[in-house]
Amino acid sequence: MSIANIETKHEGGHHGFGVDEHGHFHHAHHFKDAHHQYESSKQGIWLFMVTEILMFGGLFVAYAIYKSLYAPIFHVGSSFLDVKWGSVNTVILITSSFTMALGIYYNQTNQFQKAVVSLALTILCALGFMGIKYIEYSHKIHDGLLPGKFFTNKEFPKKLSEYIKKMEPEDLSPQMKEIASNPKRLEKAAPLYFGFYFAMTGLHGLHVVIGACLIFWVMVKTHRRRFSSEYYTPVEGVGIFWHIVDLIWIYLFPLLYLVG
Amino acid sequence: MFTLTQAEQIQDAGEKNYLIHEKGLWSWLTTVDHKRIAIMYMIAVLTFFLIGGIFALLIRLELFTPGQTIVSPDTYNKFMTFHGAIMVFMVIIPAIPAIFGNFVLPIMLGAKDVAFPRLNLASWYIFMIGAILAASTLFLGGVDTGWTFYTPYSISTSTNVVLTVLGAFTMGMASILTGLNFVVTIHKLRAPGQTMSRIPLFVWAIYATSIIQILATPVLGITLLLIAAERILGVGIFDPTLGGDPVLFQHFFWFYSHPAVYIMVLPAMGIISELITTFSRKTIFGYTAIAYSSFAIAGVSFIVWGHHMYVSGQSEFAGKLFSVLTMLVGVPTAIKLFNWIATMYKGSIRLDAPMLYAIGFMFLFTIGGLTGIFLASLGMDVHFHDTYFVVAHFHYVMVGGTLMAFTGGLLYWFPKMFGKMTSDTLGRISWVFVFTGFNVTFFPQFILGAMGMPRRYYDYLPEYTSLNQISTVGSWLIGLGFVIVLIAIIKAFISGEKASANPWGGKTLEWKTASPPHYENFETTPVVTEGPYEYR
Amino acid sequence: MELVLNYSLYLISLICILVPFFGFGISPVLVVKGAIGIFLGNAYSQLVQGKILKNFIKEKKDSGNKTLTSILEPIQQKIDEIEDPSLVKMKKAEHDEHSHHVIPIPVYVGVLLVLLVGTAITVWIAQFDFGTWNTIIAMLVATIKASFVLGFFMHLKYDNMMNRVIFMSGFFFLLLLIAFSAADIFTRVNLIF
Amino acid sequence: MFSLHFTVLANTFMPVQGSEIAVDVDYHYAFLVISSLIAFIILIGGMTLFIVKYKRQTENDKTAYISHNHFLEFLWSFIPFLIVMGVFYWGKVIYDKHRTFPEKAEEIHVIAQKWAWEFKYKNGVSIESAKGEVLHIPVGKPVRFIISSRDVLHSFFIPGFRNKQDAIPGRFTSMWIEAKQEGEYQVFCAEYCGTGHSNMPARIRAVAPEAYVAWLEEKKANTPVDPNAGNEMAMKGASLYKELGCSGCHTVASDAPKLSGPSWVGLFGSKREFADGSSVVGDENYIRESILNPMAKIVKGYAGIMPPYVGRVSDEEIDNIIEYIKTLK
Repeated sequence: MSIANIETKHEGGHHGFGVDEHGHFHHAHHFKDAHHQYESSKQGIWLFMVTEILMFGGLFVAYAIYKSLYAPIFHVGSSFLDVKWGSVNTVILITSSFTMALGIYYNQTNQFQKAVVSLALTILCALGFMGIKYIEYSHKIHDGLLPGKFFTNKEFPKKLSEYIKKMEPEDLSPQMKEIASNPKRLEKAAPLYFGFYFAMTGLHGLHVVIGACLIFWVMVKTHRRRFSSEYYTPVEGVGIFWHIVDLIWIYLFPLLYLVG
Repeated sequence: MFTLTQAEQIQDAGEKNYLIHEKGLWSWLTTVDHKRIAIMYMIAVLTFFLIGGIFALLIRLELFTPGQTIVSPDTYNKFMTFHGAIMVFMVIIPAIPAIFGNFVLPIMLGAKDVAFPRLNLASWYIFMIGAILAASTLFLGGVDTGWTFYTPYSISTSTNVVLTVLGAFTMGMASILTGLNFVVTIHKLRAPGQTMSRIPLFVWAIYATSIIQILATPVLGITLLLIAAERILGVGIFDPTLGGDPVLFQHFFWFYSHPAVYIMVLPAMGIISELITTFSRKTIFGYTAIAYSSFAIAGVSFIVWGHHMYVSGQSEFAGKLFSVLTMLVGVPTAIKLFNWIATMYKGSIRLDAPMLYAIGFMFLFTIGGLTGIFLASLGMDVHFHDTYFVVAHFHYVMVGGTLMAFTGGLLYWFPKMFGKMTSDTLGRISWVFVFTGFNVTFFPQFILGAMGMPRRYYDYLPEYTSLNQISTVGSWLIGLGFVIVLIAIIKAFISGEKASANPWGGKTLEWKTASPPHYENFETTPVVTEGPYEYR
Repeated sequence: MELVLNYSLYLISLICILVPFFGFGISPVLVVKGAIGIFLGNAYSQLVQGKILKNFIKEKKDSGNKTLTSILEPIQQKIDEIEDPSLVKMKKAEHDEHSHHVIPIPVYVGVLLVLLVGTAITVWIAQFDFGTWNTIIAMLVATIKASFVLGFFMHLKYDNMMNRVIFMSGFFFLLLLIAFSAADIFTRVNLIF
Repeated sequence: MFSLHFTVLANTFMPVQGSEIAVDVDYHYAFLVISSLIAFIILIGGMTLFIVKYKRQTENDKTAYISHNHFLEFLWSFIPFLIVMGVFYWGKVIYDKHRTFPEKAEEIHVIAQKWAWEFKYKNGVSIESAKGEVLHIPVGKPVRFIISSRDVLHSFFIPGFRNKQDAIPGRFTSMWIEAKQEGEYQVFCAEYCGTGHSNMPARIRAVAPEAYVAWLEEKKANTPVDPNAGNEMAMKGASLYKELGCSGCHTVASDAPKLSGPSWVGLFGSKREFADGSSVVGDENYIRESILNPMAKIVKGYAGIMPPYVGRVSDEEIDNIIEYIKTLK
C-alpha cells in the first residue's frame, strides 16, 4: 500500500483528514500529499520542542549562575536530597521513554494491540514518577525545607555556616562572602537552593502530567484504530514531547541531586 | 509572466467568497480559515488598541499640569502600566503578524491555508484567554509595576501582578504558536516554482519575525512564571532579600523584550516594502539586501539587550560589549531605508492614503532610528537612560514605525479583505492629523528628556510645564487622527464602493485572486515563474 | 559585490557573538580592528571572485588530486547554487523521498541499556569528589545519554537536516543568554563595606 | 565660527553643566544632533525630491527596471558602519571617564528608600531629603557616592552632572562627580519605585572647599545626640524603622507631613479607634499583631494597604521596634 495511489477525493472545504474505517488515509486538502503533510507536521513538532528547550534552558541558566555565585548553599542544600529516590525516578523515566518508543514502533507496524499496551505502560511509569515525587515533596514539607518565607528547617543554616567556616576564604565568591559576613542575611539566603529545587522539579513534574494526559489521548485513539503505518504523526509528536521531558530530567537529576 | 489561466478581471468569487461561504456566529467561532481568523484577530486587536489609546490620553491629560490634575499617583501608575502592557502585549506584537500575516501570507504564497489551520484557531483562543486574564485586572484594582515588572517592586507591591503575568504568559504562548505556524507555512507551502528569492518581502519580514517569536518568547515565559513563583512561594531567585539578584531578572526580561521590539518593527518594514513598490510602480531596489537585512536585524537583536541596563549595576565590560553590538543594529536598518528610497528613484509615485502612511513611516522611523544611535552610545545613555528622551525614541519607532505601517497596511489590504474601497480623502485627512499630532506630541519629549525629566513621573518641576502641555495637545490630535481612520473603515463597510481584484496595481499574488477572496484563495493553485515586483 | 555585503555582515556579527567567550582575554578594540580587517579581506576576495576562482576550480577539477577536489566540490556547488537556485532544487528533490524510517526493536533495547548504564555511572562517580571536575563529568555523561535519546528514540538520526538545525538552534540561543549574562555578572566590581 | 555654533547648540536644551564630563557629554550630544540632522536631510530630502520629481502621470507609466547596484549598497552599508563605530568609541571614552574612580575622593553614602534619600558623611553627619535638607559637596574635588537601597530599585540621577546609577537593595553601587563651579543641582529618582517615584527629589549644593569643611563641622556639632543613646534596643528599633520601610508610611515626628499610615508618635499607651468601631489602648500585643497581620485591626480613616511582615521580621526585632515606639512621645 504505497502512499502514491491514495487518490485525494474530497469535496468542499472541509479540513477533515485521517484514517477511515478500512485503513485508508486521506491527507488534509491544503497539502500536496501525505508525505508533505508528515514532513510539515514533523517540522512543526520540532519547532515546538525548541521552545520547550529554551523555557527550561532559562531555569538551567539561572541555576548555573547562582551555583557558581553561591556554591556552598547549593552543595549543602543538595546533601539534603535523597539520591536513592532520584535515581529510581531516573530509571522509571528511562523505561517510560523506552516503552514510548515501542508504542511508536508498534503503531508504525500496525500492531495496535501491542501499541496500546506499551502506551499504557508509559502512563504507568509516569504515575510512578509522580508518586515518588509526592513522597519526596511530603518529606521536604515535613522537614520544613521549603523556599523563601515558608522555610522553617533549623538544621540547614547550622550545617551551612559550619561548611562555610571550613572553606578557605578565597574559594568563596565576593557575593557569597558578602552574604556569609552577616548571619541574618545568610539565614535568609539559605532557602535559595530549595527555591530552585521546587521551581525546576515542579515545572518538570507539571510537564510529566501534561505528557501523561497526551499519551492517554493518543492511547485512546490507537485503541480506536485512528492511526496506521501511513499516518501516526500524533503518536510520534507525543512521543517526541515525552522524550524531551525525559531529556530534561536526564540533565536535572545530576545537576540537582549529585553535583550540587 | 504569471500563468494563472483566468485573466486579471476576476471580479467576485460569487457565493464562494470566504465572508459568505458559511453563515452564522458558530461558523466564525469554529472556523479554520486563516482569513476569518485574521478578521477575528483584527476585531480583538483594534478594541485593545482603543483601550490602550484611552489610557494614553488619560496619562497625557494628567501630565497637563504639575501636581495632581485628574488622578492620584497610584491611579496614574496604573494608567501608565495598563497603557504599556496593553499596547505591547495585546496590540503591537500581535497586530501585523496575526492580522495581515494570517490573512495575506498564505495568499502571497499561493497556498490554500496556513500549515496547521486548527493550531491557528487554537492560538486565537489562547490569545483571547490571555487577553481576558490580563484585562480582567482592569476591574480588580489594576497593576502598578510598569509593563516591565521589574523586581523587587513587582514582588512586594500589593496590586494583582500574578494575574497580569499569567495573562502575558498565555499571550506569549499564542505568539509562539503563530510564529511556528508561519515558519512551517513558508518552508513547506510555497506555490510551485516560487523559490525563496521569489517570495514577497512582506513574507521575508514575517519569516524573520516568526523566528524571533519562537526563539525569544519562551525565555519571557519562564521569567513571568518565576515572578509568579516569587510572589506565591517566595522562591528568591530575583528577590534581593532572599539572596537573589534583580539585575539577573533584567537580563532575562530584556533577552526577550529587545527581540520583541524587533517582532514589532520587522513586519512593519515588510508592509513598507510592499507599499513603496506598489505605489511607485517600480521593482524593489536590492531585493536580497532587504531580505538579508531582515535576518541580520533578527540575528543581531539577540545579542544587544544590555543597552537597557547600562546604569542598572551592570559591569563596565558588559556595558561596552553591548554598546558596540547595539551599534551593529543601525547598519541593516540604514540599508533598508536607503533601499526603499532608491526604489522610489525613477518610479511613478502616486500619493494615495496607504502611500502617505508609508512616507510618514519613512519620516518618523528615520528620526526614531537616529535617536536610537544616541541611546546606544554609552556616553549619552548614562544621561538619557529612563528620561523622556527614551520615551520619545521608542514612541517614534513604535507608533511612528509600526502603527503608521499598520494603518497603511490596513488601508492597502482593506479592499482585498472586504471587497470595499475606503474613501481616499478620509484616509488623507486622518494621516494629516496622525502625522502632525504625533510630531507635536513626541518631539517636545526629546527636549524634555535632554533637560533631564525622568520617565514614569506623575509630577514634574514647573520648568517642564510648557513642553508637557504642548505634548498633551498633540496627543489629542493623534487620538482624533485614529478616530478618523475608524470612521473611514466603518464608512467603507456601510457604503464603500465595490473594489476590483487589483485596485492599486500590485504585482504580488494576493492581487491575482478575487477580493474578497475565494474561501480557498485560488480556483487553481498558481504557478510562479518570476520575482514578486516585476514592474517593467 | 552582493556577497561582500552579506558575508561580511555575517562575519562581523559572528565575531561579535564569540566575543564573550574569548572576550575576557582580548579588548573590544582588537575585535573591532579584526572585524574591519576581515571585512576588507572578504571584500577583496569577493571582488576577485568572478573569474579567477571559477577558472581555478575548472583547472584543478581533473588534476586527480583527491583532497583538493573534495575541498573544491562544495565551493563549486555553492557557486552553482547562488547562480541558479532552481538547479539545486532539482538535485535535492528526488533524494529525500522516503523518510518514514522504522527502527527495529533490538536497537531500542540497546539504547535502553546504554541509558541505564549511563545512569549507574553518573550515580557511582558522584561519590568521589573531584571538585569542579564533578560537574563536567556529570554533564558529559548526561549529554551522551541525551544524544542517544535524541538520535534513536526521537529518530533525529534519520530525520532531514532542517529538523536537526532547528533543534540545535535552541541550544545556540541558550548559549547566548548564559554567555552575555555571565559577561556581566562575573566582571562586576564588588564593593564590600 | 563653527565651534561657536557647535557650543551654542551643544547646551541649548541640556541642563547646566556641572562638571568637565558634562561638557564632553554635551559636545558628544551636539555632534550626534548635527550628524543626525545631515543624515535626515539626505534621506528625507532625497525622498521628497523623488516624490515630487517622479509623480505618476498616467496609470501605467513605464518605470526603470533597476534591481540593485552593488557599489551603492556597499557605500551605504560600510559608511554608516564606520560612523556608528566612531560614535561608539567616543561614547566609550566618556563612559570610561564616568567609571574610573579617582583615588582620594570624598565618600558619601547614599541610601535610597521608598520615596526619600538619606546621605551619610564619613563623620556621621546624616542628611535626609525628606526633611528638605541640602547635601553639600566641595567644588573642584571629586566626590564618590556609595549607593544602596532599603527596599526596591531606585536610581540616583543628577542631570547637572549627566550621571546616574541604580540603587540596588542588598548590594552597593557607586558613581563619582566633580563640581567645576558653585551652584545648586537637582537630584531625581530615575528608576520606577511606586507611588512617590516622582516626589523624592533632593538638592546638592556645591560650595567652596573651606565653606564645605566649616559647614560639615557646624553640622556635626549640633546634630542632636540620639535621645535613646543608652537604650540599646530602641537604637536597633530606630534603624529597623528605616530598614524595613516603615518610614515610607508611618511618621515618627509630630510635625512631619501626614503619610499613608497612622503616625507612631504617642502610639504606646493611647486609645486607638478602628474602622470596625472597636478600639484598644496601644500596647505590645496590639503592635506585634499589627506588624505580623496588619489586616486584623485597621485604624479608622486609613486604607488597609500594609503588607504582612510574617516571616520577614523576627520576634527580637519586633521587641526592638516596640521599645523604639515607647520612646516616641
